[in-house]
Amino acid sequence: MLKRVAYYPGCSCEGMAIEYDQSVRALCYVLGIELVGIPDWNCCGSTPSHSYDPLLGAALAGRNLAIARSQGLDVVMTPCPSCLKALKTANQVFRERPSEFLDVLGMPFSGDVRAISVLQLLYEEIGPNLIQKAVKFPFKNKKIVPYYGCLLTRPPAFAQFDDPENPVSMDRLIEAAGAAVPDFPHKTECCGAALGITQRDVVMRLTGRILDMARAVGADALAVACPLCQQNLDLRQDQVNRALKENFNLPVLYITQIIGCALGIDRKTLGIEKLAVKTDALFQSA
Amino acid sequence: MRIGVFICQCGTNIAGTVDTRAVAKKAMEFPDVVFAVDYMYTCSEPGQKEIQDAISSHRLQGVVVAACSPRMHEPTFRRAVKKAGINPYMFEQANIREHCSWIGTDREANTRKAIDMVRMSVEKLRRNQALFSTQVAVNKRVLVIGGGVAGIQAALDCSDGGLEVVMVEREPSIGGKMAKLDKTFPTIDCSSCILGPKMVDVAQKENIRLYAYSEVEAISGYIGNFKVDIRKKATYVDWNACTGCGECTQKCPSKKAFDHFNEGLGATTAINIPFPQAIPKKARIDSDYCRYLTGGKCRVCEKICPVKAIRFDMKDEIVTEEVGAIIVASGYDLFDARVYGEYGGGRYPDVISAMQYERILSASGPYGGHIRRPSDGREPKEIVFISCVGSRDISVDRPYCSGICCMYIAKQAIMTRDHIPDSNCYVSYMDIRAPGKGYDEFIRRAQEEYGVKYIRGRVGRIYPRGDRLVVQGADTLLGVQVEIEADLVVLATGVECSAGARPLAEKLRISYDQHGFYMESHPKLRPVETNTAGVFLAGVCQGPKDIPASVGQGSAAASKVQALFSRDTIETDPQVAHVNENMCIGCGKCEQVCPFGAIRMKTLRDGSRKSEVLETVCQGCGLCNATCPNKAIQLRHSTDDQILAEINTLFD
Amino acid sequence: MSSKSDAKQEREIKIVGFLCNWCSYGGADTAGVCRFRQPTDLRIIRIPCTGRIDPLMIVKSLIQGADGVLVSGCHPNDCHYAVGNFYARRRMEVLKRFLPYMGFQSDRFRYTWVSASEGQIWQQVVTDFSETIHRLGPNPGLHQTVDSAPAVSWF
Amino acid sequence: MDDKTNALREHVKGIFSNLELVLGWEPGYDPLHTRPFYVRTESDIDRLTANCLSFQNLTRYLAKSMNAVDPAADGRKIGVCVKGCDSRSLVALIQEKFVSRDRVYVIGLPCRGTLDARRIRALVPDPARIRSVNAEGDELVVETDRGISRFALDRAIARKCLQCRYPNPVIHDVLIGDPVTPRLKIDAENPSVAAVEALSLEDRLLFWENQLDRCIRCFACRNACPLCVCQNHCIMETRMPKWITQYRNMNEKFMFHMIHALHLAGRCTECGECERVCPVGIPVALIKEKINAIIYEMLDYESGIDPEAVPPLLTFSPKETGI
Amino acid sequence: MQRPHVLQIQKTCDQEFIKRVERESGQQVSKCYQCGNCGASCGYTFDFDFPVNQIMRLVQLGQKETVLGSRSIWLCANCQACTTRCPCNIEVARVMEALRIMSVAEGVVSKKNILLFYDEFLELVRRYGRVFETGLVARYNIKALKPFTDADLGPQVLMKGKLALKPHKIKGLKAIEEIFKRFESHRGK
Repeated sequence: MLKRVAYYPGCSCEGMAIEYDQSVRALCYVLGIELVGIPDWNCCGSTPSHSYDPLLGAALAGRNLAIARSQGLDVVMTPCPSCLKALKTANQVFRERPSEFLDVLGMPFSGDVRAISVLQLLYEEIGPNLIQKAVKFPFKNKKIVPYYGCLLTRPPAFAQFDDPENPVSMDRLIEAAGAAVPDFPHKTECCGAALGITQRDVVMRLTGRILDMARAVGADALAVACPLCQQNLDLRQDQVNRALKENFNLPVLYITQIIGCALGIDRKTLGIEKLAVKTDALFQSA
Repeated sequence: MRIGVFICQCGTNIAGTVDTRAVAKKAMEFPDVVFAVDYMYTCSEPGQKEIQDAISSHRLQGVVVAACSPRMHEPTFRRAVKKAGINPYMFEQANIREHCSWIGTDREANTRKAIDMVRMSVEKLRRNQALFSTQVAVNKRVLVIGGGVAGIQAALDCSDGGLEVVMVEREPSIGGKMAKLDKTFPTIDCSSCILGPKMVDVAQKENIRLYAYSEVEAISGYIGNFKVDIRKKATYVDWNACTGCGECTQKCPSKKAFDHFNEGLGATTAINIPFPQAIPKKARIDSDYCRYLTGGKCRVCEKICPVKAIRFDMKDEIVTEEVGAIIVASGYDLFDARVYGEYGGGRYPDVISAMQYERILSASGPYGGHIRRPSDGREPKEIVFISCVGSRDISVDRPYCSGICCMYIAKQAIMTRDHIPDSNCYVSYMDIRAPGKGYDEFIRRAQEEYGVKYIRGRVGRIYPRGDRLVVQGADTLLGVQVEIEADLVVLATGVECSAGARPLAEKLRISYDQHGFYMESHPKLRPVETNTAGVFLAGVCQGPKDIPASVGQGSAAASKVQALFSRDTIETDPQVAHVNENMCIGCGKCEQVCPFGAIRMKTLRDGSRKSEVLETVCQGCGLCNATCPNKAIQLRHSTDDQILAEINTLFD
Repeated sequence: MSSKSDAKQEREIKIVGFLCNWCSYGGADTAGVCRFRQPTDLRIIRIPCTGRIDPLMIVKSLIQGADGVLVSGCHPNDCHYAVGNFYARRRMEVLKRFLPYMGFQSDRFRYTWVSASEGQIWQQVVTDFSETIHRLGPNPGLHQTVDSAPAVSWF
Repeated sequence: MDDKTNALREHVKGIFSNLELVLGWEPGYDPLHTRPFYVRTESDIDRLTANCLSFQNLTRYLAKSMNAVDPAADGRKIGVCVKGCDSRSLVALIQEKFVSRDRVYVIGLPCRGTLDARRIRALVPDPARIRSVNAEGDELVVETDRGISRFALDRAIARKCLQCRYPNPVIHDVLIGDPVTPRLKIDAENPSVAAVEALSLEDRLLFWENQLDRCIRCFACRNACPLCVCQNHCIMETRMPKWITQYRNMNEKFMFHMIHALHLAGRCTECGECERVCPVGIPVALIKEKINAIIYEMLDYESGIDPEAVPPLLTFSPKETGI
Repeated sequence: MQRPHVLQIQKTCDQEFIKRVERESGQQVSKCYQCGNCGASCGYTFDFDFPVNQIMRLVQLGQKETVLGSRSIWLCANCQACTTRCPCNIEVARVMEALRIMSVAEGVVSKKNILLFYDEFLELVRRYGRVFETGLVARYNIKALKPFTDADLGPQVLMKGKLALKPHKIKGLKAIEEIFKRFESHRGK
């Protein structure tokens, strides 16, 4: 089991997804995983850098991996799937176009620092069994549906994690936290991603579809593992209601918050109050 | 030696990129060559005559033809020179077409290469020896592996021709996939009505010996004289005694056994007869489910059986049969659609395979011929068929077209509309492949008369909504996404090689392609033969095909066997190993490595050990030759001196 | 190994190919039938099986001056004679590892498995091997006299 | 007279009545040699000698002796003296069924190394004056007309002995003397092979060409090899098939040694006889040592250890991959 | 982008374009046999001017102008559904990415606001080393002349203390600037 990983929060975790950052740190502390900060990390370049050439994003992300390596760490964990993709792409571009990549990066790079998501860390390194044993306050009689989004498992050859069509890692973790997990067909349907600002109508429609299905399967809440998904589903839920003349009222929690709560970590520490949709009902026993 | 060299132009096939005239001219300079010429089509009748004339006018003792691949025409030319009085092994063929003219356009380089190739052939020929075949008796019995429609046809044809047939079938009953079908395209006639009588024939013919629930364990020998070990798997029922009355199946308390015949829809009893028309109609105990065999208590069937046929202590048994030829009709498997996660990966009970649907349609099937959903037994109204599931899909390593799915989907859609007139059928397809007689008309009927909606586009995803399934696809003709709320989704699963195809091929020493389908000897001209003499192919084991084609190939294989058996003896290939006793030191390494047991050691009168080749058993692989330290054993027609001469002449 | 190669610089590269009759020879035929373009350096010797290969044939070819030697047979498990290629691959692998010890460039010898249906793979194999040999240049052969040689001490 | 020779004679005396004959060594024509000796009568036993000069691998004569013996002769065994390396040759011959284990009585002699005549001559300025040589522990005592001098044994023994991994016979019916600690571990790298491999590819070719250029194809190496079982039917001497010609050039010399080496692939037991007998000093065994190393690395096989094993190039494993 | 009325294939087929797309995406577009699975799986098909399979088709036919000027390539959110399900093992999303890059290079971007958003994002990265959402949204809104985008969300997130009002400057800004510079000079080549 990994005991010590480099931690790359990503820019959202300093802002809109600050509660994700809080809950990841709190949960890892409780589970005994040491998160080593990457000194002076920079933005991975995310999707925008790829509009010019994957090389730019790869170099931006690569700098963080190189710093982690210089700290003697060989695994970088990030909560954000978009950052995860950028970090993995850096390794990929290094393999495919090493000389160009090194030219742009301008620092030593070994290509052997593995990037994993917090979900992967929880599922593969700690495992649902261990978490289940540690649970103190299980979500009894609650239905929580997992929403994985696009990038955590796709494309399979790149992600090397879980199943691309029917991922189950979050299902198992939610079950470990004591909640029921109904079959959720839209686990990996896209929520609209970064188009929220530029193409809001598209995002309303896609997000609406996901919320609609979650409601149809009787969910009390959604679990997510991505800042952007969370933002689209939670923060924009009100916008969706207005745009689609709906009245969704589904809390959307980070998987780390759900497990954190079940483990008995203080809700404030986990940043639950920072969520847009009220979560009170979820914590009332039925 | 007086050698004649003939350079074939093969029209422009060779002459287009090789200066055949120059090759012939150069060949005249090679040692022993007394005649050389190029010719338009050497393999043609006049071309062969040209060779024969030259043999007599130039008193040739050996002939080199530079033309196409010897795998193509070596037999032709050997026959031709033999007619002119030369031993057929005093002939060599240089492959200047497939290995030269067709693979490069640089005329000069090709010509230089062709000259080298002719030179190598001449040098080899100079060291050839006249070889003579011997005759061995043919055992006129034939083994048919597989009792599907192709195997049945082959067996019946052989039997009609008066041959003794041994049939081995892996399952408890013959009939294969066809026995499971409800109807057949494009005539919609009843599958079991046309297959049933043939199955009964197999059981009744006195010259067919059927081993059902048996598998081929090992094969040795060679054309005319194969020895086959057959594993009779334990059925726990003495089939000589069992009358197939079915009493036991009524009383068996273990009623949850997997129903293979019904593709897992519904269940059967631990002791069962797979289906009413089964041949042989005998009961078998499924040891995975039998209470006595798994838990040590029960033995109800034993008490009930009126003829006391139950044998709980039965073990697998090996029997040996001797045959002269083998027809392989080992069939196929259907693709397991569970690898498609986007279609539910087997999680949704109302997403079924086409073969399951076939059983649902069948009057002898699990629902008595009424179309129902496996999940809740409701009659479906909206039915979606998805084609190319495990066909034409590189991502699941099935790039080939299965060839039958388009047709059986149309059949099933028509049947559905017949059974449930107020239903709607949709077919998601990429292309429609219907090249058979009456096939395309059949597809048109589905659309025109039966109103089946064909939607061109592959389905992206299936997910449940309520108790229905949402099929999310595309209509590429319109350029839009399509959503259909379906009650039942039928996946047209493709054809793949059967799970045991590769190990069986290794026992038979035949080759298979990258997908496990058996390789025929020539894709066009020898579609039934394999490269192992005496082994023939029939049915889908060779490649996807429909019933008419399988039956046709079954008959073709049978006629090949009949032709083989029309003679009492066959000629052996004289290209076998031979021991020079003066050199042999009796170390026995050749005997140790021979894959065929074709070498044995003998002791001469002076007490020295020598090895000896059994020429009819030797297959001519040359492993002994390569192993022998002082090359006392030589493979005829591929001797060390011949190979060394070919090497040396390149670098003189 | 350059002293006498000047005169031979211009000569045509020749690669000796030992192909088993059942798979690779057929594969080369298939490649021809499909008109897959290939370099012309290869001179194919048809043998019944790679099991027929005595590694010394490869050595002989190299000593005689072959620029490359390519052996190709049925894929393991697909041997027409069931096991011939299993013997062959051991023997050839030993040789492949042994050649450089004697001062031969082991890249001049390659063995591979190509079936009768794999015309395209055959094209790749031939093209790739031919490129390798062209990169190495003509086989200069053995020196017939040795003026000075490195000493090796093991005592 | 040293202890080992005494012990050997004593032992043979004790069992000779049960044996047809015994293959051993006797003193040679000068103090630097012994020669193979067939003990046929009781009185021959006192000529037996066993010391650091017992170079010859007597198993070489065994196959022949077995044939020569009248099969009717009461089933008495043939005794043979073997050093560690010789015993491996014996195992290989048993594997290949040239010798039947039941027919031989194996007298094992643990060995600290045999002397290399060339090296002694290099040590002693005037070898003609040598009266006797004797190994005492790790020292070699050389007695000349002018007195006694002592050298480290390692300076005088053969190359193969310096890298010996099997000084003690791997099979034997009796062991004369105490077991000796091997100089190299079984999986240790062969230092002489490593020395050749340290050269560049081009230099390696030059090195071998330079060595093999001296070859006069006298066949001494072949004749001394216990595993060159073809002997008079050797491929080097036949014209059908014509693997090799009588031309005297580098190609043929090289080919000759490649044939010799590859025929011993997976069989050579590194007794070093080929190298010892070479009149022009070619390190013939060094070629085969590399092949042995390859086979050990590739297939984890050592020749002449297990009488039941099948030599690796006479068998196969369908499962092996990476080959 | 307008659908061409008549496809004058000889006139508009750009062979170089096909090769460039294949080189830059690392995908062989001729493998596509138009099954439509990408279009069926894509969440954005309803908003595309050409469904993904038609984009692939247009690339196969070398219709550079139509493709690079399409909305579709910019509305693609890189969700990888097409790549995951392609039966021909084509990484369709990488083709779309290559097309976006080419449309920027050719200056024919149809959805200028999306590119603007991306540019503003990168500008922040360059200036501060990290991105902060307040700055990003504000700058985008001003330049896109859509001052009130997501203004409704503002108070909510502010109250919860989720938005940093001023940027966090990293220490290694010089290194970031150099990466950008080297990248630009590399792209210039």
